Amino acid sequence: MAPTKSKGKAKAAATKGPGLGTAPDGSTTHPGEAEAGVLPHPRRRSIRNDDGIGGFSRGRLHALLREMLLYRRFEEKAEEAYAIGKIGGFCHIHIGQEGLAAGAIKPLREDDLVITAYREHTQAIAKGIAPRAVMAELYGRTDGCSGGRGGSMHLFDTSVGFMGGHGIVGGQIPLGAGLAWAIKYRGGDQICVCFMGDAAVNQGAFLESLNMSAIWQLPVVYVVENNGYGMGTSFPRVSLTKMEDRSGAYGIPAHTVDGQDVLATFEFFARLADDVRNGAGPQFVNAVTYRFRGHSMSDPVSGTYRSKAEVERQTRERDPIVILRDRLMEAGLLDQEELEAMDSNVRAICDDATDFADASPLPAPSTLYDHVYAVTNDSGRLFFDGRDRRAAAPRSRPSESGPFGA
Amino acid sequence: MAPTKSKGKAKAAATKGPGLGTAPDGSTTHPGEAEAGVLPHPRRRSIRNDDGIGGFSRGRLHALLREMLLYRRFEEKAEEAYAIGKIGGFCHIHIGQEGLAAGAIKPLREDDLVITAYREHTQAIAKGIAPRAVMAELYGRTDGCSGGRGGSMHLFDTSVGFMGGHGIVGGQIPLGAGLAWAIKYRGGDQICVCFMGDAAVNQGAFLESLNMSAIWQLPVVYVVENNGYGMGTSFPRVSLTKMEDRSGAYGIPAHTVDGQDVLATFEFFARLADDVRNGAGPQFVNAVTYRFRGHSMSDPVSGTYRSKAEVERQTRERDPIVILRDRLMEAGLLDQEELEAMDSNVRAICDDATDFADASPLPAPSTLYDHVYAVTNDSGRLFFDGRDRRAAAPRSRPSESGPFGA
Amino acid sequence: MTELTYREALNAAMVQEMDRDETVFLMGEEVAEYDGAYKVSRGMLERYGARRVVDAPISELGFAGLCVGAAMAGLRPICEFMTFNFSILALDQVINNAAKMLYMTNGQINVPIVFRGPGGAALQLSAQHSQACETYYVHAPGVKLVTPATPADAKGLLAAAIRDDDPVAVMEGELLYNVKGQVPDGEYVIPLGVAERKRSGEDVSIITHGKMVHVALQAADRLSREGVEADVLDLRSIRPLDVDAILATVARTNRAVYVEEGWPFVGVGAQIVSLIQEEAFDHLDSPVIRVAQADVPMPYAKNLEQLAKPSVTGIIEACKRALYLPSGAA
Amino acid sequence: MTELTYREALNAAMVQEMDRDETVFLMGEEVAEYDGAYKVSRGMLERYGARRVVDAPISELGFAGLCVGAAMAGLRPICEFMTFNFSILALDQVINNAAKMLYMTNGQINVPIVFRGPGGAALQLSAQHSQACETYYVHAPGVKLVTPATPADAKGLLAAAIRDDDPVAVMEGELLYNVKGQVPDGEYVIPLGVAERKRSGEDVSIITHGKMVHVALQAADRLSREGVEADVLDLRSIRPLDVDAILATVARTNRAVYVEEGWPFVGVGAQIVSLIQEEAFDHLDSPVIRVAQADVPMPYAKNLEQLAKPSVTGIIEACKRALYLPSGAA
Ligand SMILES: Cc1ncc(C[n+]2csc(CCOP(=O)(O)OP(=O)(O)O)c2C)c(N)n1
Ligand SMILES: Cc1ncc(C[n+]2csc(CCOP(=O)(O)OP(=O)(O)O)c2C)c(N)n1
Ligand SMILES: [Mg+2]
Ligand SMILES: [Mg+2]
Repeated sequence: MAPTKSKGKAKAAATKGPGLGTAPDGSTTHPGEAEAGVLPHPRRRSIRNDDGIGGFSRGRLHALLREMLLYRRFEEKAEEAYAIGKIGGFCHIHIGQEGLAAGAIKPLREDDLVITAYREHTQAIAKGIAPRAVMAELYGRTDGCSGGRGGSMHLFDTSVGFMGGHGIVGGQIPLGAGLAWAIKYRGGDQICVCFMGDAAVNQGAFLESLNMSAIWQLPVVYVVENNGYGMGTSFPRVSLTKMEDRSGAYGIPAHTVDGQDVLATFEFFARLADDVRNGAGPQFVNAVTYRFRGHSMSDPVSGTYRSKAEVERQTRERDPIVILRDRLMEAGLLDQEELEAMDSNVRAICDDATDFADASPLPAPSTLYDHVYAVTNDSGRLFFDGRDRRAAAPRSRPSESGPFGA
Repeated sequence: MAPTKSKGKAKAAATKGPGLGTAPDGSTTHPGEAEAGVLPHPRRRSIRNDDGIGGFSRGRLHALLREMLLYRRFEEKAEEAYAIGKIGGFCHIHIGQEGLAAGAIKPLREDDLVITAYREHTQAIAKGIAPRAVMAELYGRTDGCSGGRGGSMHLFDTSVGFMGGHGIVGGQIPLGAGLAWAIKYRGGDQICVCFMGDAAVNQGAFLESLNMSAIWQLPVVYVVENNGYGMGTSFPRVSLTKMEDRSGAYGIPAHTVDGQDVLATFEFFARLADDVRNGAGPQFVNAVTYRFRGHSMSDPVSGTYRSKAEVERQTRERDPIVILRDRLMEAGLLDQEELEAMDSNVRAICDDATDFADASPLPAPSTLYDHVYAVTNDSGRLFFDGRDRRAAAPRSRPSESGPFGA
Repeated sequence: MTELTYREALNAAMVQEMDRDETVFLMGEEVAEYDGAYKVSRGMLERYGARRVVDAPISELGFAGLCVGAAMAGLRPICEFMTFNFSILALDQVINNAAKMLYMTNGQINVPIVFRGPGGAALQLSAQHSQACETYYVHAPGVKLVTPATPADAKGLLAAAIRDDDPVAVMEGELLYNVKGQVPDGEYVIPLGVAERKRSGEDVSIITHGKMVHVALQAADRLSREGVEADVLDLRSIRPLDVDAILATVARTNRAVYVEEGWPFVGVGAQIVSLIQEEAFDHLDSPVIRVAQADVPMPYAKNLEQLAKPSVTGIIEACKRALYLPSGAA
Repeated sequence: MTELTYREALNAAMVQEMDRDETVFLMGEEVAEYDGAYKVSRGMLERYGARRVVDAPISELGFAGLCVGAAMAGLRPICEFMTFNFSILALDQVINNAAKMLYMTNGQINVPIVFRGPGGAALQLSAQHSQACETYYVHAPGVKLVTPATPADAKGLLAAAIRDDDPVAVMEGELLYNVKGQVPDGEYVIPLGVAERKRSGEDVSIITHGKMVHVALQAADRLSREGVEADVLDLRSIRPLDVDAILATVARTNRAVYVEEGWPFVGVGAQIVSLIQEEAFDHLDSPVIRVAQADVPMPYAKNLEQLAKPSVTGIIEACKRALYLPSGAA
């Protein structure tokens, strides 16, 4: 898919994505095969080939591959943990969409803000939340990035500019506009990147937020993770028009980028972020990707709404990790040994994350009423359930004392 | 303004509006001067000149002029009645926008459905509610078309397909889609015309409704009465784009028509209604008009948001009644005497309407709890205010017995 | 009688009504091709086709409003919210249009619509997906509300809701969908506004609705082992409300506990308690006690969530307080 | 002290806070160039410029959400709804985002926002424009709510709301804007959660909030002429709620009437009544009686509207019932 830019005045030039990836030897590549590959430890620099591809140095290319591999392994771990009941509730896996987490978030500054929906584990990691803290949150533990109160759909860490993790489809879009409003109000030069699923563009909040962003020229990039489906509904079933036709109504430039091509995506977002930082105004990005798993852990991978063949073809031909791996190998920038090292490195991180999460204590019952209000006013009652709020508090266990527990 | 049709696949050809009207003698015409003109009794046919203009016969032209004159006089009456406290609450006057009430509604069939916002007195009359019943509603009387319960913003008469009369900006848009849904569901060949103000297109309901109308190809025409302002806010202050850019996002064709040119508007809607009836799918019409009065009775005509000069120029140059009157006179299709007869005829109707409204009784107190629920279930309580509902009921007065009261 | 799950019973009610009335249709997210997010509408697309079983975009305000509009024109939409949490986006259409239309039109336009879907908490769905929405639906007059707790009630009340000429909200429960029970075969309709005594006792009344009926019954069983016999009343319908049944159980036991899934502040329980004290003041030997969700957004962590939900123990304690008995293990 | 209208007092509070805190801004429909639909923000555009006094499109969900987002980033938005009726469109942002954010983030992100505007009925605005919205704002924990009844309270409570670190709804009244009263000069802040006794009496407590304070005081005056002395308590703040003051007045008179502008079902009154019976059961000599809007959508017709609103006579009758006095002219 050639990235395109439609009506609008963005300065950001659309980047040209490479063709869909197949293994360099022409064989079809199953994503499972990626498991064979691992990466050298990031600190051990290879000197063999430092030319890189395009503007990407070998180090940067390895880092991006490793990053995506980390997301993949992390999500696989989450799936395992969910299967054995360590994780509860709704759990939406990002596998297949890693190119976008790395490609759209890694070019950002730490003080840029990211806000998104509920399929956000890897985006949270990309923005800088430690895999440990994300996994502990999925486990509902004290050391989770939301203290175990938020869970899979509500990951937050303001210290790295990750503003959640939101469960109401489209609910984060006005919030994203508001974050950008605050940046502009303060005269800052950060930007806000607001992700949403393809189904979210049919929420009224989309119109209202994009329109306000346009009239006030807010520093915000709206990114649709267009994985083709909202649960079981393909986009063409709920839209006569194409995704990139949706933002022109408000005067916001639309761009399309191939989210499975992490290099194209990275380059594109690096430039777009610069432009927005320099006053280009709000932007709309249709990032084409695919969800390799079911909608959530309770949803089968394929079913009435998409065929097994379709999913297989996508995972075979459009795996962002395989695509990059193959390009690097083809260019002689990566060998099997490096890949394997890389993989065992990220696997170790994920193993550590689950160990950490498992060891982290459940939130103390005494905290049930914490953080409902930031301020308990001097007079007046705020809670009305008639329960003794201290009664809920058991003796705190030693493991609950330190910030990282046992 | 030349009507245009932008992106889309509507078969309806846009009509070409005439230039902005000034009096045929070149003098500037104050709308007040229209008061000098009146019309022959509609049943008394003149034989002098029956050629008409374009496809409009002399009779049709006179009827349209008379219709608009009726709206104008009706609204002036309402203003008077409001000033002396006969009408309460919010009261939104349609003066200046009569071309649209006549031009968009008169081409419809009686069983077509119209739904709109709160500035709807004349639209209600256009669709077939008797001026008496509208005025009585403004007075809050039993014989009002909503029994005095709705008031100015909530006029309804299902027997003529007038579906209200809605007070929440944008709230009627999904309802309009639903009416069209019901038509299609039943396989009927009616259409639904859903009016809204220019400010309503910034409500999320607009996106959601237009999108659903598009994917389901509902027989609905969305008409923006683009009078340039939502209260004190001009459209360019809340939109970077033009009105006609707003519907393409959903694949709905946009048309622009000059609402001050009733003939162009009528022709345009006659054709569009046919097309939609024949399956052209949803349409979006940007009808350009101007509000000659304040937003509501409590709002001055001009103020911080628009200058006196602007309003004066518009009333001078863009009065739909004056424009048609002058065209007819210029073409020898109307003389002063006819105009005067026409005017005294509609004035008489409006005088009768206020007399009727004044004589109509207030709703009986005993009806306070009527029509909260259509069905009082056999068991269970529905009302919880602890008041004795029958206690509210006084003896019914004789004037309350007949459908038209005293 | 056949044993059905609650899910199947809802399906049976919709099929019963759609077979008999061509004006009934189902619209909602994933109701058609996906058979419903919780598979409540399984097989209905096949049976009725895409005209009557309709997948909506994720546009709650829009499709709820569209359904209200269709109801204004005389159709009888079943508007499914994937969960009632999302219907907060649609409240304007519920409150300002569905609820008020009949009144504003002086009786010209009624809105025979059903809003249905699961409400309240399931398991670890966290703050935005665990909300009981009764209060938002019943504050404004004009809407009726039922909360079936069993498969039989699910069938009978949903059928009644579809037939009713007013807007009726039917609040189900994700955790109820797999509950099994005997359901009458053939046409089955339970009139709105009739509460049901689910257990008989003389010592204390436990009044409740929806999912909490099951928790209340567990509490009653445990109380019984301690010699306390609770009268358990399932309101089934919040509006219309079976006031007679409420007053009767209070007159019988002179002590009452209200159990609800949602938050206490201006919750359904507050209404019932104030109604009881207004109309059965002299029958009360002790204050009516409310058991509700902890007054906090629902936390994700399993232990905190459990703590936040109304519990069997909480109900037992409340009953003991109502009886002036010492608290402690039941 | 200066005599100000309620409208001027609100304006004074905003100016006081915007002068002292650069992070405070005002956004809403017509707040800037038009000086506010009800002229509450008169002169503020001129004083603070378009950066801090911002006209929003008619996009309630959007601009409320935008303000919540800005508050997440540490600004202190005053989000004006032209009236609270329209804020029903924005409830998802209020309930799911503003109210729950602090909890979901484990205390990382508070939302120091004020939602303000007139609520309840004015004169003949009909069903969609006459709604008291308290219930929708206080059911979910996480939001605070104040309802100033006088110009002094308008200034002090709005200032406190702006300074509070949580979301606070400030419900005003179109019919209150022209009410005049003495307002303290200079910096003036009234802590949230403190009720005020507006009249002292020993016979019956009239507890109320907002606009109804004035109606209650009229009723109390008329009752006084008949020898009945009412204790009138203005809650001022619904959440936090001054429970001590409520219990104190009930302990004093042993009889209470709650007066509210909105509908009774799951209204604020239901909550207060059930709280009183839970916590002051033994102090009550008679049931607490509620006076509320008739349980109907607000009709347009002048006479019906008057009948639907809580009235002086209605309050008097309720007090007499609470006192077991015969009803009749006061
Ligand atoms: C307002 C609202 N409606 C419905 C849902 C239930 N729901 C959760 S995810 C989802 C599909 C969203 O699809 P999309 O936006 O494409 O994101 P994706 O899951 O593909 O990442 C739905 C309908 C919700 N969470 N919020
Ligand atoms: C949701 C909502 N927000 C605000 C209002 C208050 N209001 C009434 S009319 C109006 C302006 C609407 O302007 P427009 O849509 O252009 O219609 P016009 O009055 O020009 O006919 C506003 C803001 C309302 N009624 N509903
Ligand atoms: Mg998707
Ligand atoms: Mg307008």
